Amino acid sequence: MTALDFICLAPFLLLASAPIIIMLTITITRNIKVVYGFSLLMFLLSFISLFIVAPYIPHVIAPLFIIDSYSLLFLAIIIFAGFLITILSYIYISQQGDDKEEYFIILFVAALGASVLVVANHFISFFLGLETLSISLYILVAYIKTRSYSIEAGVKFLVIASVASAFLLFGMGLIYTATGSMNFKGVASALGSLHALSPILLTGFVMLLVGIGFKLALVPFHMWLPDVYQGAPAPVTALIATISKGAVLAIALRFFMDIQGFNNQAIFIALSAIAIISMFTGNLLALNQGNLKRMLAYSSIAHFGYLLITLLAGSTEGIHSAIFYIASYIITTLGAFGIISLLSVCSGNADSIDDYKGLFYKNPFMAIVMSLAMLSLAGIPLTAGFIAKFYLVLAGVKSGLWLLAFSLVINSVISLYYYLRVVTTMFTTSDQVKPSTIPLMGNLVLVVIVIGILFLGILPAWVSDIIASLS
Amino acid sequence: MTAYIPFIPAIPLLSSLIIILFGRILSKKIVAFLGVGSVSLSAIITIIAGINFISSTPENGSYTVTVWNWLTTGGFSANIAFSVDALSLIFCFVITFVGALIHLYSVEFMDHDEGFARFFAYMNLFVSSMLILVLADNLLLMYLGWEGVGLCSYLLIGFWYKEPENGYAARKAFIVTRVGDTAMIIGLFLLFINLGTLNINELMQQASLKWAVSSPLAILSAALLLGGALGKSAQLPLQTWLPDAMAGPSPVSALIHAATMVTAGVYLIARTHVLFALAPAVQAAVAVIGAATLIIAGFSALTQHDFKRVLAYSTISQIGYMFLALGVGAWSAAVFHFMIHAFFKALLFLGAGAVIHLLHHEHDMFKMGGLWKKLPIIFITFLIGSASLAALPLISAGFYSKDAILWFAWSSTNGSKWLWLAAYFGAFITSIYTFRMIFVTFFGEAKTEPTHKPGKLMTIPLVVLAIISLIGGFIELPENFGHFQIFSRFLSTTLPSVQLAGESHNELLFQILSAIASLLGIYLAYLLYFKKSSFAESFSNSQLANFFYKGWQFDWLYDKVFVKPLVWLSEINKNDFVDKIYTAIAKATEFLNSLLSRTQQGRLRWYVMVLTAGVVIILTFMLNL
Amino acid sequence: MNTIFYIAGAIALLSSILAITNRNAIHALLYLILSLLSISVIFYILGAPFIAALEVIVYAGAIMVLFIFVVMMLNIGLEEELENKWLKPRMWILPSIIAAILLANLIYALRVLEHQTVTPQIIQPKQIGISLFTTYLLAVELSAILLLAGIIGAYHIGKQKKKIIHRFLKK
Amino acid sequence: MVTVSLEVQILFAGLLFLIGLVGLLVRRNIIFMLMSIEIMLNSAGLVFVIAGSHWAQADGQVMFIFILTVAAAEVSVGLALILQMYHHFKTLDADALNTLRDKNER
Repeated sequence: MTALDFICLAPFLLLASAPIIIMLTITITRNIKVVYGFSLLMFLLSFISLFIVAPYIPHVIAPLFIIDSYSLLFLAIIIFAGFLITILSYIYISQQGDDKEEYFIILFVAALGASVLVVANHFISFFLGLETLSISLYILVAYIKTRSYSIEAGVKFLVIASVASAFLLFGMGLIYTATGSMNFKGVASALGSLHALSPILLTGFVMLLVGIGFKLALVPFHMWLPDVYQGAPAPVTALIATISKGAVLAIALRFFMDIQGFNNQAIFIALSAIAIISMFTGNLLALNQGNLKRMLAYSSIAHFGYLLITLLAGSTEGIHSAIFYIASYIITTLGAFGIISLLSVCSGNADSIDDYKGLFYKNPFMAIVMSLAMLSLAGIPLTAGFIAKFYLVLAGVKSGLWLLAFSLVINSVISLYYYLRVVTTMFTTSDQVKPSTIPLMGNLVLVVIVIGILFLGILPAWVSDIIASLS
Repeated sequence: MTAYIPFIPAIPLLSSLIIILFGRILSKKIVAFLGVGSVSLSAIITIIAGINFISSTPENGSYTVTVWNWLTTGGFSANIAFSVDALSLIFCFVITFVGALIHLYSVEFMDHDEGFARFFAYMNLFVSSMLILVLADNLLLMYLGWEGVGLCSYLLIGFWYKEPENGYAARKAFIVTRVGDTAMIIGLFLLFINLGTLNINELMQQASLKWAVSSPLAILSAALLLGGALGKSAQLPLQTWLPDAMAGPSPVSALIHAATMVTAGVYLIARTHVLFALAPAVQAAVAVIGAATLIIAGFSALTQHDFKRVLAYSTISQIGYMFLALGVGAWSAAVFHFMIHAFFKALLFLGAGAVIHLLHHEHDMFKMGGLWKKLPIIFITFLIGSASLAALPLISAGFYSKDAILWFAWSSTNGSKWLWLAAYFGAFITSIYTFRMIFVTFFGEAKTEPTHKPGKLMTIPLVVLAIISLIGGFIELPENFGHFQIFSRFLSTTLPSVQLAGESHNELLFQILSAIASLLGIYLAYLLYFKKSSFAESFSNSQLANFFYKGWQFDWLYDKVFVKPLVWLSEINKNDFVDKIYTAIAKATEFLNSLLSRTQQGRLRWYVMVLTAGVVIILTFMLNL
Repeated sequence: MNTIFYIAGAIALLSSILAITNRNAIHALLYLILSLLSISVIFYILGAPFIAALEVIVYAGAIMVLFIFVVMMLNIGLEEELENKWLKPRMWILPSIIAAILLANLIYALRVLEHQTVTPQIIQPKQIGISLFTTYLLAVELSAILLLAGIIGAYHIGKQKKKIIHRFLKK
Repeated sequence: MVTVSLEVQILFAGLLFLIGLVGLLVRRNIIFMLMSIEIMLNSAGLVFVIAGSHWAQADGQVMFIFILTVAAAEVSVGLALILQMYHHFKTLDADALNTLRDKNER
């Protein structure tokens, strides 16, 4: 370990030290406010540390990590989302029973796991990052243990995630057996010497795909998602939807690009089929869904179906559009779950779409943010979602993926139906006009999200230029 | 130096947003201040920009201000960028200046309306969209403004939405213009696919480089753009919506349906004149359509009873003149007539609106009369506006602008004696129906009593517009007297000057001819409607008059040709397969939804089973490929 | 040596099957421990003595004991009739078919390795230790954090609020 | 030393994996499901050890240690969850966990 290594690991060290310091403060006094303030500070510090790291990239810490501009960008997204989720979590969790402080420890471990995934280029760091993330998520999902549905979601998540990681591990094992390397580049160079993928490697890749597909909730590995979304506390759902999925997408992109997976016809066809089926399944399931969290879960299945297009495009443009898409998806999803979580705090449960009836008359700001989030998810112009979809289609079309682009367009139309249903629900009048107020910090989060959605939608050039400058 | 250009459309937009968001809280005074103030501020900025532009005209005649780059990927870029040149400055000036006066007038006109804030929000939004339309440096942004003004027009025609008829009129306007818009958007795609850009300047350069004169693509895209222009500017055959659009409040008719929005088509053609020059056939069509429209609408105006419908048909007719001018290549004459027309037609609409307002919303001219004593200021200003419309020789601004068109219709290389004859005949009819309006409304015996005198806020705009309608013509005098052509010299940096076919020795002859037409028309109107000749009575009861009254039965025709067959088709299809396809799609979606939903029944083992089965299927598939 | 591999392998497979089919949880766990022990034998003869030890200590020792604790806490030894109700013979059909297809695929895929044999190479614990604390040091640190999360999570979720009601207040 | 072919060794691991999988799919008792998962994870670790000794690298065994760590953490959280599940649902039946699901009310 050199000094440079330590500098480049600064964000990770900060994220890793946070749980330990929180534990120490808990031994002194159990004060949630202290923990909360400290958590915000640590996320802020680790965000700042990214700028310290920036001059030294790309830096490889052999053999586990590679810190390049690409991973730095994902790190920024993750830490930013982590910061907002911390605020939402505090507002949400401070209403709950005892032992609230541990929540933040686990939150940091989850963020650490996700960050490791982003820089991993080795099976060991891949697996450990994934599991660090998963285990923290089991805990967070079931964190409010007095709720039976939280526990149910936790058990389901744990069992299926474990199965998926068993598959993932077995797949890694097979690839290791066939290539003798666990490093992505090593695997890629071993593949380069083969003219065709041997069946054992294909089997390995399919099993690896289970692990990734599970986390991204692609059909047919998607079944857990709605149940977990519904059962988990709203901020945790936001965490799953944003940080977890973003990090897994990052490593999937890296692995896929390293091994040039799109060049293999079998993998290409299989992934295309998964993408198209995911789009249709997600959107069809969302159509009649009365539970908003479940609806968003189904819509997320469809969105990650769209995102597979970037993988299959196999071009730098594909990667750039993927980063833009995930950034806009994360900010938009945070908006939606932010509203759900804030509303759950101030008026009990806010899962059902019916709970949003007349929201516009109770709290116009929240209703506008929610509408904006829905419009962005649907891909209406001047929101982040539109630009993201536009880049996506462009990348797909440039690589000649007409079928995929076509089904994306069809599915966008289908999805419009249920997104707009939420919007119209909020604007229908309801008899009970009890104004609901939210804490100041909650409003702040929403303002940041609104700015984010509109910024990406109106001035996408700024962000897309940054993305395009990545090598 | 140029950084303030974006504020011209931004200020009204901002004010509109403020009124929309806080309209309920704000008092009427603040709303009025915001509404009028924002447009006035834009007008001031426009004038500053104009002065700057004249004092230091850029070399190529225009400069561009990029506000931001919305998207750029692989050859396609969508900018929010404004391009300032002589043409857009003139349009901006008219929009903001006339707009500010109309806003001021509206403060009094709409005073007792419950939708006061809503009205100003829409009006400001309209001004902003219209400014975006004329300032846009690419066709995509222009299309945004184009749709924006369409939306505002729709909202404002149906402003008094409690009357269902107003809603129908709004929808009619929206749908008819939509026919043109569809053609236009196809045209935009065509241009983008073939020339690879939507930036207007680049587009024009590319077009003249890549396309030969009369090449099929040039003709097709010019024709498609013309379609959009026809819809927006209410020209044949898409003119039917404008008379019905008079359902909106009078200031709306003045601003949107007379002075600005309906001339967007003129702007579009002038802006893309290079393209039209490449397609002479289409340009000739523009002239013919203009000539036909001006006569047809003139006859319709002759028979109307509703005050505002006369003006509506006259607007269609006057825009016909502008199209005629565009068609013969007299670009600056068209723009000149647009400007003068905006002044006097806004004046006429505001005057008419004031009369209607003060007479308990009485629209029928024949139920008015003798108003000249009771409403002297309105009468005088209205008379000045009418003189301009009827092109009264020498003293009215309308004379100079219309005379230029008549002259070029004859003398331009694209002109012909037939076009001139149509325009000449149109001028004659124009002066008849204009003074018919004057004699019927302001003279004769009084049939109604105005409730009160118009207030200051209403009279000031009338007076200002009346003064401009008198003197506005002197900025562009014909060659044979004065040869004072500041206007066309200003425009020459942007638009090419007209190509004359022959020598100009007989220009005076044409001026005398058109003066005769104008005076003759007034005299005829005097005979028929002041002296109450029996012919006027019998004519207005004739079949022919009824035919004109119904706007040459275009509505009836469209009803028979398009609407009825469609209704018939959809009716016989009610149980037919087309419907079945749609219900089948809906059913299939629902079925798939319930099928998939059944998979999500919460059983953990089933979830794992699906996951495993998925692995097995994918693996089997991949190993056997 | 090959014979030992086959014998240990057979025992491992058999006891695993018994473990998943047994109705009594404690019995099943004991079978599972047997299976893990025989896998540890295989580790040993594959040249991984350190892993063999860990398999016994951590898997068979610690993790399985954890299971047994939970089973005993929940007293589910008494629920054999329930298991009888839950385990219908026809429930085995579909999973077995899926597993069989997967197995067929696996056999097909593994044919490429047909003629490769493991080179007899013993990897000493020292080598693993060096590797762990030099190359993979950061991974070790990460797994420490992971375990920390596991401990806190298990503590938080497993903790039951004790409801202590004074005997006078009991009804 | 062993001279069994690599194919057979990996196949052995695969068989263990599949036994775990079948157990997972069949058993309704959540404890048995967790046990089956342990079998699967263990078999995946086995593959790494086999491959490690095939390539004469320590990496395979290192990976096994990490799998072990993760399995331990997973089991501890899993068992805690089972305790809570028993507390809430009064059963260990995995199929009883179906309060979260699509309701076809519309």
